Amino acid sequence: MDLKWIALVPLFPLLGSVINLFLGRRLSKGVVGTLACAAVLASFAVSVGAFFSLNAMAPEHRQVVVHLFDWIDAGSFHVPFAFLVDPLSVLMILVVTGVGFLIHVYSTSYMEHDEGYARYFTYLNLFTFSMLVLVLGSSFLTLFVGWEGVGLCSYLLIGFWYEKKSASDAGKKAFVVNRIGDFGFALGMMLIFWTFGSLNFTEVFSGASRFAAGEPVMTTICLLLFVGACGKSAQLPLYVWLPDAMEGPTPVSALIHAATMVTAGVYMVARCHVLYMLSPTAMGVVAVVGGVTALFAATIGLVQNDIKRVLAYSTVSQLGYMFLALGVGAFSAGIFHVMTHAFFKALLFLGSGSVIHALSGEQDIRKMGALKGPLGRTYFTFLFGTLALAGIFPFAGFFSKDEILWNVYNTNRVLWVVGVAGAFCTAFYMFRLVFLTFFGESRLTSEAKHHLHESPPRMLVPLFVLAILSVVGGWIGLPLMPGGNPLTHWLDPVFGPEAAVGGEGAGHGLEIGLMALSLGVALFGIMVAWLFYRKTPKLPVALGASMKGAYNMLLNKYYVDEIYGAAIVRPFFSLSGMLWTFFDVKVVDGVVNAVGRFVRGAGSAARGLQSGYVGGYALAMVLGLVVVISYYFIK
Amino acid sequence: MVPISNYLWVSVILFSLGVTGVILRRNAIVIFMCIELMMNAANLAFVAFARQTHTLDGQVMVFFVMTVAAAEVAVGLAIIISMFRHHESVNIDQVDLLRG
Amino acid sequence: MPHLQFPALSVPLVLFWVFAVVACLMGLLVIVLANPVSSALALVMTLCAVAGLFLTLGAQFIAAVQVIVYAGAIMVLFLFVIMLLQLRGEPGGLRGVLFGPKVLAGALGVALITQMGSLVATAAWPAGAADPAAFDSPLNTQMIGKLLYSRYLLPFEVVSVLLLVALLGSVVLAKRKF
Amino acid sequence: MIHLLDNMLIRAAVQGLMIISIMLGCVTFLVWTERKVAGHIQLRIGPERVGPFGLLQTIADVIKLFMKEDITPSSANKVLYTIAPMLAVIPPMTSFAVVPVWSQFALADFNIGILWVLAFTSLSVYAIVLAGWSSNSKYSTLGGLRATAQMISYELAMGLSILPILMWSGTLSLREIVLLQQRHLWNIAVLPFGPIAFLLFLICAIAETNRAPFDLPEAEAELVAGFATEYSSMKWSFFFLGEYAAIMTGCAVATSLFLGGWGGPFVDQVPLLGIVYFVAKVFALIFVFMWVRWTFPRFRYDQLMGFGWKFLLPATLGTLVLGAICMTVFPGFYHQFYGR
Repeated sequence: MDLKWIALVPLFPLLGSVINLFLGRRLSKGVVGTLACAAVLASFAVSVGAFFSLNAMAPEHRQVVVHLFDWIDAGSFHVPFAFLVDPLSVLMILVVTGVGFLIHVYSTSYMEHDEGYARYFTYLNLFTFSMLVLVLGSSFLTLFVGWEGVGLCSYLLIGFWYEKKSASDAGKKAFVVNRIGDFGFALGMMLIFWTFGSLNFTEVFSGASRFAAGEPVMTTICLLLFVGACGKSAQLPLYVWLPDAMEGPTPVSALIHAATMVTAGVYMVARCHVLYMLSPTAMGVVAVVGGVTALFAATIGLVQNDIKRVLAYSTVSQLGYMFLALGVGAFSAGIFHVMTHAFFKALLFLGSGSVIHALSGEQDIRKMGALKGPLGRTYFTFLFGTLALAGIFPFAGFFSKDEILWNVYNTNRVLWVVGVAGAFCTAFYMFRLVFLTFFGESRLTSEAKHHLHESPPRMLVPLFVLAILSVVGGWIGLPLMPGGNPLTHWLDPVFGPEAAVGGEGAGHGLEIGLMALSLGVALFGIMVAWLFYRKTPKLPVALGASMKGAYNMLLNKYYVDEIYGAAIVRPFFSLSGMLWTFFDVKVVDGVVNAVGRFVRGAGSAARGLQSGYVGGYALAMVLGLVVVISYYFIK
Repeated sequence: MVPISNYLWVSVILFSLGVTGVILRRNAIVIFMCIELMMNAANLAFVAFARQTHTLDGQVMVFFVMTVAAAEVAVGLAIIISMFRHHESVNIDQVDLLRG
Repeated sequence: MPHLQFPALSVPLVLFWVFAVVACLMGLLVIVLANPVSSALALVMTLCAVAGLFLTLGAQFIAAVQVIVYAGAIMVLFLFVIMLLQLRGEPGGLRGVLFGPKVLAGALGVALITQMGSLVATAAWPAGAADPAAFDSPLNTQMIGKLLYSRYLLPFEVVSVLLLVALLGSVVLAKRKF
Repeated sequence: MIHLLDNMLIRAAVQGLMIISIMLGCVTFLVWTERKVAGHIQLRIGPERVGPFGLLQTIADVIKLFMKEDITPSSANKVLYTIAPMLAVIPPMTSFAVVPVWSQFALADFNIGILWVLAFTSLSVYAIVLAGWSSNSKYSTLGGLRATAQMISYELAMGLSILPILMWSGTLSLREIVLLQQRHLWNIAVLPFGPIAFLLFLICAIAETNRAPFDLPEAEAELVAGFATEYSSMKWSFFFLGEYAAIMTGCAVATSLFLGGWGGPFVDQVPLLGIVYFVAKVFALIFVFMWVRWTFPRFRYDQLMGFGWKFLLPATLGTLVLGAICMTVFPGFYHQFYGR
């Protein structure tokens, strides 16, 4: 396949979106859903083709810029609209279209009874389009287009049920918080243009070699870009929107707020690894923020009661792991985790969607329990996802997480401890979730019990596929392979062989030991969860009572929303109020009124001129014309 | 060859006649005609210059002027018709909608 | 046949004078005639005379378009509106215009003529360097077409949109009920 | 030496006079033909008393018209009332000047001949408008208004129906168009959708001449005689003359555009045959005009406008677009017939 056909990849979803936008209401639901799925499937097919044709090339040539059209050509500012096809972007489009397709299929059933069916698929396809532009774009500006596009779609889909106040509020919150990140990103872009005179990846990255490591401008650029990444990928301190984003339909949470969009920040930082490598400071910041977020969010996840919120905090936490990987220079490990996480987190969200669907919208795990029987298949797949997330051998999460931790261990032991603690929490809260949802006594309301049913095939098949991927997805990154694992090998042309830091220095024995250790930690977490929620269910209550302060702190998510409210929103309001009462009313209005009075006075003086009679105007005009020409004659 | 200044003189005269008409007349339709007169004066100058420079751009410009004139007349006459409906007259002195 | 002696009186020059005099005279009539229909007819004559001037300038295509568009369509529209509105009792001509404005307008007109005329009289008009043969050839029309679809493509398209907008606008304006 | 009185100009003047007189003669003949055709269509015989087959009937009528009292309504605008009938005759006669009657003869061979025809056709509306307005009577005004709207509407469609030919021929000169048809086949046969374009053009030509079924401007039954209500005698006969001159011009243009002009078998050997062919084709078309007039009922006014704007205009645009598509899709075909 000629790589120029890569343009079709985003084009198909765009077409689907446009068609559904204009004709969606006229078409039947079947047609709408089929169209949307077919669009993404076609993209996936083209992506697979692109993968094979890229694979057929020599590794050092695996970077092709496909020029589509000249987008902006103003003076020295020249931005072509082009796609960059390299191993990284191909991997990303495979994940986006592959997982995206499964979630589309799932959605056709999940959203079946919703009135905004066509609108939903319009947004979903538009999201796929934007995400593909984001990962394929060959310049910061093209990336930014996709970046903003996915942000918009995220906003639209979080607030999909806009009649619900909490949903539209959550949408707004996501939008506003993202705006802060985007502001940083835009500033970073401007600084890049100012520094390199271009926004194209190839030119910027080749231009970066002129700079020595640790130059302040590099650090500034990287930190600004990282602000954007924090917003999009929900890292401290901008993570607050993601848990609220769970107000959207569950497949959306799976696609956008777990599998794809939130990894955009990771992708972007990985894409810019050339710049980050030049700034140890920025790398350190990335690593610390990632590590702290990983543990921080995991601890919040320990006590949440909403099934989707647990998963949301888990997502934040896992994203933290990815950044941790990037921060220690293990870029391919980070991307590896992006991929495996996409599989198992999408699986978990879709599974939770299946549960919610079965319970007619119930999300509180305190009102679930004993669903293993009636929802056997969902349980089975959910368990797979949980094991993968907890990092149990041989599930996908084990490999990617351990590669990250291995790399961290080689760089910074403190962060490694943080990461392992996070892994423990992860295993604990996930199995808490499983035990509370699927085991124990049924705490369902009688009405929910009445409606209880296993999900239809269109929802289950994607679950099975993802469950399989959650197992085998990790095997492409098998450790201890001679010459690095296949995934790292595949990504080598992008990140360079030196990206696999540390791995070679220490012996295999240590690596295996660490693996065993983290596996043990995970199993310990599972055991504690079993102890708490299966063996002695009174224990967590007692613990919560005895450590009331800590428990409440976690339950209220460290009061971050409240702190933001008090530290930012409230002062902002009071400042606005002050500006309003004093500056606006007194100063601005005063000036405006003065101007108004002046104009009114001048107007009443000049109103005689405005007779409203066109003839008079024409006369004055010609008079002026003659006078002006006369002036030039005299001059 | 007739010298270009001859044509420009005609153009000047026609234009001035148009201007004078716009100022003098009270009938909106006639004023409109005077505007057409001015446009024609401009067209004449365009074509005259086109011949002088041996290029066709002037003629193309006339083509555009005519198109714009056609559009303008369509809208203008529609305005005059609706004005007549309100005021039973096309005398511009009886219409002062431009007054604030 | 008697040989009348007029120095350098050529066919184009004679035609020019005929058309020029007709154009100016009829232009004058447009602004002085009382009856709007008469004004319109005078304008039609002016337009046709200008078309004649175009012919003497070698702009055959423009001349034909002038007649078709201006005389054949625009002015007919004027007449149509005049007839539709039955403008008989309207203030006619220059009657009813006060003496002051009359003089002022006349003075302004004269001033304009002198000013612009002095420019015409004093300025030098260098001839263009392009090939005169190509300009006068019968391919004139073809070349205008080519220009329209190459260098002036964008204005051409914009003008077509303008026409569409004008079309809609006039329909909306002239419609009685909405 | 004044070039004005050059031989060429004299020749042109003589030829012009010739055309005018021939057209006048033809008109008298056409009036007779019309009455005969009408008679036979209505199962009558038509005029037969004056002269052989009643051939001199029209002459007698003309004399009668000359002798009648020339009435000018007292409330009419005298000048315009007088000018209007003249304007009825001038445009069709003038536009005839560019029609190549014969390989050896066309009064004026403009390279923009067809534009000239369109220009003068567009002027012919003035006669009716002015007649309607200057008569200062309700019937006349209504007739004039109708005529204006009708002629502007159908003029558009007429211009558009010609466009495919101009596009394929690549010239605006009627003579060149005829010569192109000489080389191969008539436009009506070669052009994609030629018969349709021809039909559309014919319909527009009938509408432009205000003949039945498009004779609403004069519509006897509703408007007495429309714009011509107040006219009598010579002035009225001028309108009559103008109508027939317009028919002849319209048919002559249609012949040149679609039916190969003066072309026909053996024209190269016996050039004079060209005139015969030309006249025969023109008269055949004129017969169609008459046939239509005496066969079809009149349109209602809204139907007329609807037909013009909602059917004819899209249809002509359609033939134009399809013609353009054929031109690019079948370049071989195009070059075979019109390639240079």
